Amino acid sequence: MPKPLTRTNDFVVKFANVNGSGSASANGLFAKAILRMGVPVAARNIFPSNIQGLPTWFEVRVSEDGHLGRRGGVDLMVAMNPQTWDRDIAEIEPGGYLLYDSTKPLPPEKFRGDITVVGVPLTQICNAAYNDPRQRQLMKNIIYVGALAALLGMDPAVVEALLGEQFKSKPKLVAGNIEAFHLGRNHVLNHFMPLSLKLRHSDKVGDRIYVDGNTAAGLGCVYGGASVCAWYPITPSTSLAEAFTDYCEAYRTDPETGKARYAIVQAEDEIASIGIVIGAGWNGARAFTCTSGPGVSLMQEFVGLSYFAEIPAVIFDVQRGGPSTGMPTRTQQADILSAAYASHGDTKHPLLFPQDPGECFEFAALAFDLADRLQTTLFVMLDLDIGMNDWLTTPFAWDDSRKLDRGKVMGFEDLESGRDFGRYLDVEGDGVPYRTLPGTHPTRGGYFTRGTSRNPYARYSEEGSVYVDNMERLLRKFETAKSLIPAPVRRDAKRATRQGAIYYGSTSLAMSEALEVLHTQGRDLDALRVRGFPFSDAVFEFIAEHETVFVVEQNRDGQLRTLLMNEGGIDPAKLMPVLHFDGSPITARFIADAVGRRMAQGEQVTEAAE
Amino acid sequence: MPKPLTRTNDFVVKFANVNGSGSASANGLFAKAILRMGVPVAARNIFPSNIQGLPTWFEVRVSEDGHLGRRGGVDLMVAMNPQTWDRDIAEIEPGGYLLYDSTKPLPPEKFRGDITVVGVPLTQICNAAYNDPRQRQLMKNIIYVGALAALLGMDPAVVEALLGEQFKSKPKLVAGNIEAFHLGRNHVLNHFMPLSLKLRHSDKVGDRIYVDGNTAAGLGCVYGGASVCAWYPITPSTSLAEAFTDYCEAYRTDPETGKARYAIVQAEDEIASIGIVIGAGWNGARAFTCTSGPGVSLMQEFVGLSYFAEIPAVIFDVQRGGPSTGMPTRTQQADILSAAYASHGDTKHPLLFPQDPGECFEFAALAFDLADRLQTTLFVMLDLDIGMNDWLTTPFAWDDSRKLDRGKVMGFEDLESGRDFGRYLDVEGDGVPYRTLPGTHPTRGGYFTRGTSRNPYARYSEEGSVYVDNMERLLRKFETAKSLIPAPVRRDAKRATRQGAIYYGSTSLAMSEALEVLHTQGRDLDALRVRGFPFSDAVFEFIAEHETVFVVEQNRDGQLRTLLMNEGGIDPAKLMPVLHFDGSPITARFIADAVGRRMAQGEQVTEAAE
Amino acid sequence: MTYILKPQLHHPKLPANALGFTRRDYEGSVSTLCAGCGHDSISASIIQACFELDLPPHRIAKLSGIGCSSKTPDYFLGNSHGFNSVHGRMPSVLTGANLANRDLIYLGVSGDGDSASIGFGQFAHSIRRGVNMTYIVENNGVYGLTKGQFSATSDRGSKSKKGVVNHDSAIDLVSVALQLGATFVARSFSGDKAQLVPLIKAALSHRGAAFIDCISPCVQFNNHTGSTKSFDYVREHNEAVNRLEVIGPRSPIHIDHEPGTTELVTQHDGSVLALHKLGVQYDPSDRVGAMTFLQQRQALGEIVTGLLYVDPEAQDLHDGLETVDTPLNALSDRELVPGAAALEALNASLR
Amino acid sequence: MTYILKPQLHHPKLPANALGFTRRDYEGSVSTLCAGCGHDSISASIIQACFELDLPPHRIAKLSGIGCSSKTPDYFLGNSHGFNSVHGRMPSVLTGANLANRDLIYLGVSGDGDSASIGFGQFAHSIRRGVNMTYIVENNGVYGLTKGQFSATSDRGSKSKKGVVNHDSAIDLVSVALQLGATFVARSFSGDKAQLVPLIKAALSHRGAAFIDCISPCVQFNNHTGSTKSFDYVREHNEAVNRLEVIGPRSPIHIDHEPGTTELVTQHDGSVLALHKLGVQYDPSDRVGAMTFLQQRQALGEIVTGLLYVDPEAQDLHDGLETVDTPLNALSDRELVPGAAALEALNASLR
Ligand SMILES: Cc1ncc(C[n+]2csc(CCOP(=O)(O)OP(=O)(O)O)c2C)c(N)n1
Ligand SMILES: Cc1ncc(C[n+]2csc(CCOP(=O)(O)OP(=O)(O)O)c2C)c(N)n1
Ligand code: SF4
Ligand code: SF4
Ligand SMILES: [Mg+2]
Ligand SMILES: [Mg+2]
Repeated sequence: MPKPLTRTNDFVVKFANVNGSGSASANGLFAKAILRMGVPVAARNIFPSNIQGLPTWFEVRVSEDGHLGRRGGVDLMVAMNPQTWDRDIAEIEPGGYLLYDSTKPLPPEKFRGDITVVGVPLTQICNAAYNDPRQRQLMKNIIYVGALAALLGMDPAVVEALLGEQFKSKPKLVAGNIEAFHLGRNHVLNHFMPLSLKLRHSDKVGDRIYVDGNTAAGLGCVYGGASVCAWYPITPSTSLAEAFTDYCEAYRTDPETGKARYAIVQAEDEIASIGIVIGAGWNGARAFTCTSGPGVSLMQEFVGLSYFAEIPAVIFDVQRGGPSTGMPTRTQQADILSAAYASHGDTKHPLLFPQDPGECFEFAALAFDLADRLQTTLFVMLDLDIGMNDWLTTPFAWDDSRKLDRGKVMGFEDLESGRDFGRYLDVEGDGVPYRTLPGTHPTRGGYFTRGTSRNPYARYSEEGSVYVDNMERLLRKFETAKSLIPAPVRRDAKRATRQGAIYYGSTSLAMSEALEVLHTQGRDLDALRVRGFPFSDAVFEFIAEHETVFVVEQNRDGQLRTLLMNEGGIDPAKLMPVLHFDGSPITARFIADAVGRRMAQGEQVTEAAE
Repeated sequence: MPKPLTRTNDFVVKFANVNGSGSASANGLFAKAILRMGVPVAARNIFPSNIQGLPTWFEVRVSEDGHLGRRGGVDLMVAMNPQTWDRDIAEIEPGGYLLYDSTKPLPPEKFRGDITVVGVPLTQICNAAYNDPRQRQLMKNIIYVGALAALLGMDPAVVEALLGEQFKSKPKLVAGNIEAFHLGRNHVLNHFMPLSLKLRHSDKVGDRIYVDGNTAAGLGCVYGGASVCAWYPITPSTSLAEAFTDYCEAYRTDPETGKARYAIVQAEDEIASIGIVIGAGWNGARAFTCTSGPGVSLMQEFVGLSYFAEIPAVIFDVQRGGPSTGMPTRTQQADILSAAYASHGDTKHPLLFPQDPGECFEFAALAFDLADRLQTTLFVMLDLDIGMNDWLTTPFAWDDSRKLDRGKVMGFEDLESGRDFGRYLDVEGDGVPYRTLPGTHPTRGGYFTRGTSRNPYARYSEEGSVYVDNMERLLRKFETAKSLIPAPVRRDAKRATRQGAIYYGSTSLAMSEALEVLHTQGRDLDALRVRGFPFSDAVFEFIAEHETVFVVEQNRDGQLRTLLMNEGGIDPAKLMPVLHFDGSPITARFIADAVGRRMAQGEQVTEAAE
Repeated sequence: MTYILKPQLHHPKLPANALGFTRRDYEGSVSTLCAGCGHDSISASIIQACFELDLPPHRIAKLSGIGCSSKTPDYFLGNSHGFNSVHGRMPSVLTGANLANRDLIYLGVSGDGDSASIGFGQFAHSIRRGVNMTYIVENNGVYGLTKGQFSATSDRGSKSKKGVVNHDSAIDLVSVALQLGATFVARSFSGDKAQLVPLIKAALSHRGAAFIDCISPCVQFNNHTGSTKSFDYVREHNEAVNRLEVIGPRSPIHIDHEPGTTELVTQHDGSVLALHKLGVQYDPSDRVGAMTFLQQRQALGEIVTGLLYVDPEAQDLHDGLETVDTPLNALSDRELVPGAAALEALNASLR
Repeated sequence: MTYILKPQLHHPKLPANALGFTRRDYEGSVSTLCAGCGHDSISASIIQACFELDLPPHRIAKLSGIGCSSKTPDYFLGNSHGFNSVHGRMPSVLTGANLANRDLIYLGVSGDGDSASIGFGQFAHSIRRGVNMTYIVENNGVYGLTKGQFSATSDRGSKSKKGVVNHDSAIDLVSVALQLGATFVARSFSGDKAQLVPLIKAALSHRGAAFIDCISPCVQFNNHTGSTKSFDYVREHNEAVNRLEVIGPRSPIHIDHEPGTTELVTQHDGSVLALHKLGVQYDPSDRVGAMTFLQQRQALGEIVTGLLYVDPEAQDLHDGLETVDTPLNALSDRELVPGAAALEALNASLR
């Protein structure tokens, strides 16, 4: 048997449960307790597309060094689901650990020789203490948290404090849960030695907050001044609209009248959702919808209208596993092309790629300024991993001197002054025309909005040259967008290298870790995190500076790579796709392996490992 | 004044009319009469997006040499619409001709000095002869056909014969129309000399037929064995469904019962149309829908289902000017990307690009074999120019020994024999699985179709590796498609050259002519007509053999070029976009100019002009 | 903010309304529809209604889908903003516009293809949400713009111009609107301006979802014998249940009908609907009764017209959502953005 | 072609039907729905109905959209082909399947979100076309699978689990189906198998569009006080208008009810519906009467259940389209392809 893994504040724990059994809250407690000990944590929920009774997992990465992407592999498995026992056991690293409910004996062939097995009679402990079936179900979860606390050396005071906060309004539950926690903890203290996986107080969490991207984006919409939201439930985007609703109630209720400074409509479907958003945008309110792949497919026609009639709109696409209904509770970055070139005819739409909840907040707020400035649909591309998992991220911040940028709108005074108004006139040469809002002026500035071709003064026209001029102006506008999209973030290797890597969105954390791993192998890459589309010159300069650029994505077809080639005229030979698309978040190991292997093939290892 | 143009059987006549005035049929008569004289003709209708009262044009290319693409420029303008007079007059080539209604005098500045003007008092002649307002409107059109016949030397017997055929069932109308024709003809014979634009009997039409692409495609669907059609009206695709309906009535009515061997449903929208098609395809009937850009946008979600659940479906996309409602009565090739990568998630769909009505028939019939064989949605990409204009094309032909290829379907005997059935099992390694049809066998072969991830035996699965295997199989299937799509047609230059050109669809005729023009300028290009997607190796070999390849398209963004780069890993620097997108069909002059200019820049003129 | 400027009188001889606008100030571009199209008469009635109601043109927003009918907003109220959106989706765009600014008057114009075929879902859902709007379907039983195919309001058994017989059940938008909770429901006929203008006026003054199904023959594709939407057919089968007069909020009420035959309904904005009964006993405040009456009469082949239902106390979507009185598009940064202070507490709660 | 094989008797002790199948032969995979979910009871009723009707399982095609309800076809009739399509679009997929092969029995299963929200248009149009199908909406007033948001069938004023009050008008699918021309309309309750099983049997034997609105509480998200779709609420407000017995085409008819209280309706396939009246005078052959009755009773807060309307003489879409008797998917090449000869004349006409 390999030596049991010995690690402090740096390991992966995975819980295998059945959904609907209340495990989510216990597992969350476990993760949060580690955070409160000052140790950075990332937790990822892998859940089925149903409500009750199917397998669900919760993977906790503990990393004092702050590697919060998925690493790959499991050091300690908490195997609570007999249905998935075999593959759960198989996933444990050699030398790893297993915690299981030993109430019912299991034959030895159900275990592995190269792991350390800790059997705790959870059900037995639980049933001895509780009678009510629902209570039994819930408390069993808290008992295993107690067991883990003992095994890993978790500070019980932290857990007790958390339970106190969680059930603040129901003090009886606090005591009950603490008791259950100690039932588990004491059993282990009495029967086992602690593991060589250890937790220890630290100070690496700092002022970071622990929040999911949908919540952060919903809050960002409030700060971005969005006042109309129309949406249709779909996993994994639903909680974005729900967060917006909660924050609006908190921050946007008129203190005097108790009335709402916002309107949120659960529409009948995605087509209606985007229609409402476009109607509101046309009428001068900031509006958004949130959805996932199937919704983006349904919104295509309206997105084309927004492009051509130039109506601001914001769509949050919290991406899940496609195509079709696909893997609705898994993560992917596979709607990039669908969004960037949404709709028939020649169209292009700006995209933002937040890397974490912190940027979800920032980019959500920014999206409304950009949509107003560019008068078009802007997509904020989240994914299930960012959107639905709690991430440790920089605290939300807001500069109170910041003003909402409403873009080019002519008001009553402008019109009254006799300024020429042509809805599709390129006054400043940046391709962005002025608009007026309905109701502004009794006799000036009214125009008829349509998805058909028309001249700069918004009059219907079927003339070829008029059409071409307008389409070329739209390209100019897209050029303008390049300077407005957040610039890419470059991170050069410590050693000079001709190898580069481009990545985006939720890949970010695993990528950082992979770059470190590769560096230790003597494989250095300059890295560029792309934060939006259209790409600025800096992106293409980066590519030009490197011989090979790995493009790391979570989809099958290398969709961002397509955009890079197509928009930048880049030779595809230069862009090496690194593609992870099984629906689980990409891991540092995967990236390091894939890139390392390719670099090895090309003998691109510049120096020996340190 | 320049010398008046002198040409025989080689010129362009354009009619400027008001729609709803009955001009279409008179103009059609004019074109068809030339054809009957044995002179090849191409006619293009440029009409507005309304029913009555707006400008419409009809452009007739007469070319004994058989150049039936648009040439560019107008040699003789028949200016019947005062609304568009100025631009119509401006369009005439120097030395060209104008025929107009001189009943009301026009000031001299309304004319040009460098053209020959023929004023015929059409209204006066007409009103003198007819009293009924509708008759006056219709007969005026026939009168100008008579005038043209005299001016160009058109054989009156041919026109009389055509009128006889047209009004076969209403002999009184025959005489009336012939009389009107001669009213115009005699007036001109009495007052003018014939022009130096001349028509002369020839034998260059051969056995070709004169038909539009939608009609041909509708017929192709009958021959392809389609039995279910669900559609929603949209210009310019409507006449495809209508042609299918007519041909079904003619060829698919059970001779004994009078009942229909087909089902055609005008659905409530495009989503329902494709849904019906997919339901029928799932259940083993060949089914299609026809639409245009907005419909393709609406069908995205279902196309993804078809891709992932592997259901055969055929969509005819008769492309019009996008984006959004765009220019609904103009032509473009701008849905290529929307179709090829339709739907969220990683998806790819085969496309066919017919070049003319002849191929519309062929490819329509073929599409159903391919869709069944590949079990996926196949798009046949027409455009308004092919779909709604009459083209001279090779006669329809059918090999009676041909069998409908139903693809991999397991029947009762297969199942009864105990053959293993896994709906998504790759038995032959070509990525194409077997399917069964509902109702086949009482106890075997039933399965549950879904858009979610599942294993090769069609059982629901959220396992990453199962998902990845399936997605990779779908890529294998797409590889298989390459060998089934019609091969590209290569046409090498007479002189060796390192320059190539790729084109497709309705660009074909203008391209051929442009290649000849360029050749006479000493600019030689090998040309490859791409007939479908995914591209076969031959396409990439062609590109590899050439230094520069012009990609000629009728869209703004170079959409086929994107596919070439993306799927073939081609360096974009090598692919020079030649883009025409003002909504009118591309012209030989445009292509020759654009390519010629670029070749001149690159000093790529290999030899002096002959 | 609302700016009301005195219009310049371009046509000093034309009669002006209380705002000083002439009828011409409510006109739009020249129609490009077929001569004689019913839709043009509806446009004229809308112009008349807005003129008579003294509405400031720029306080109206006109929205439509795609079709001949949906083009018409270009042909009236040229000073109003208009939005010719996409096919069948006007209701959602209008809903969004309405949410953004509750102070404008929203006029949705659609066709039977636009609303009963592709747009049936959006039609239904905008009605059941009680969006404050006037929703007019210019109902000709065909798709005019795509040249005469049956729409979902074509009656079963009716014949197309080419002679094809429709075998699907028709959708009766009026019955559906009643069932879905529309708080103002009327049917009229483009050929009967005397009936239509007051109905449009009443609908524009109604708070809540006001729906008017206006039969509007397509002279090009659906005006033949065998059609149930032709001018002749509608004239023959038209059964009006009442005649309406709309009396402005501050106008005196003169009724010159027989006592007992007129019912007065005061709308939310103070305007009074004077409903003159015609023959039948018809109570437009009884939703269930209205539905029953319609079903029975339609079974007999009658086309029931008039003001079929009105709830003057109706609530609208903004009431349901409890939005502030200020239009959302006019909220200041301060009202929209909670600012840095709020984040402190929030951050603390997320640690 | 139809192959009927004698099934092997896996469970010799279970009672077999006329085809030799046991109830188990009509079962499917193990349900993954929540314990106690109403939908599982409906699945059980479908199984029971098919078993009792002696239907060969492979002659049924089951289709659905997306939702907890739409998952259920996986949990019954495991030997039948099934198609879990996309959200709200089952009706079009079913229509296409039906066109391809008129010989199978089509069972569409949907949810209230699937059919009344996103799918309202397709629901309506499939009904008005008279597609020969049994269309069951498993109506729980919420989106179960996405965790409990209101659907369009939630009653105005009803409360969500989180305490939010619904302010939109509810869509009553039964009334809409009646209005759109459904030729078989019923409402039932997942908790009342005795009522539901015969209704499903009758619907499956009906030719034309048969619609069943089956209230089916979501124990997870909509079974609380304040919900109008909870088990308790439905039990309290359920008003059945009749009890149904379905008697096979060749079975003798025994009626053990009071004379005069039972009506017999013979369906197109020869099966007889014996309708036992319950208290109220209710005539399920009167469409207008049914609509009126429903409106009146619903206004009183009653949930009217039972067989609400049936037209035994109904025509279906194939009748309208006059398609041949042979399923279109079984036509031979010869019947489909006109061949070279036809082209000669055609080419000539195009010169
Ligand atoms: C998505 C989409 N599908 C189809 C069309 C084509 N189309 C334009 S108008 C129309 C029907 C219009 O019918 P209706 O609403 O009744 O208006 P009418 O012209 O009869 O007034 C259709 C199908 C379109 N513009 N967009
Ligand atoms: C296009 C699309 N939008 C949204 C979803 C997400 N979604 C899945 S099921 C569902 C609602 C299901 O509600 P209902 O039909 O009432 O079924 P129930 O779960 O209540 O039985 C939604 C919105 C989806 N799958 N597809
Ligand atoms: S086609 Fe019909 S609906 Fe359209 S403008 Fe003409 S008459 Fe009116
Ligand atoms: S969530 Fe509701 S509808 Fe879905 S399975 Fe559970 S109880 Fe049934
Ligand atoms: Mg219409
Ligand atoms: Mg539901």
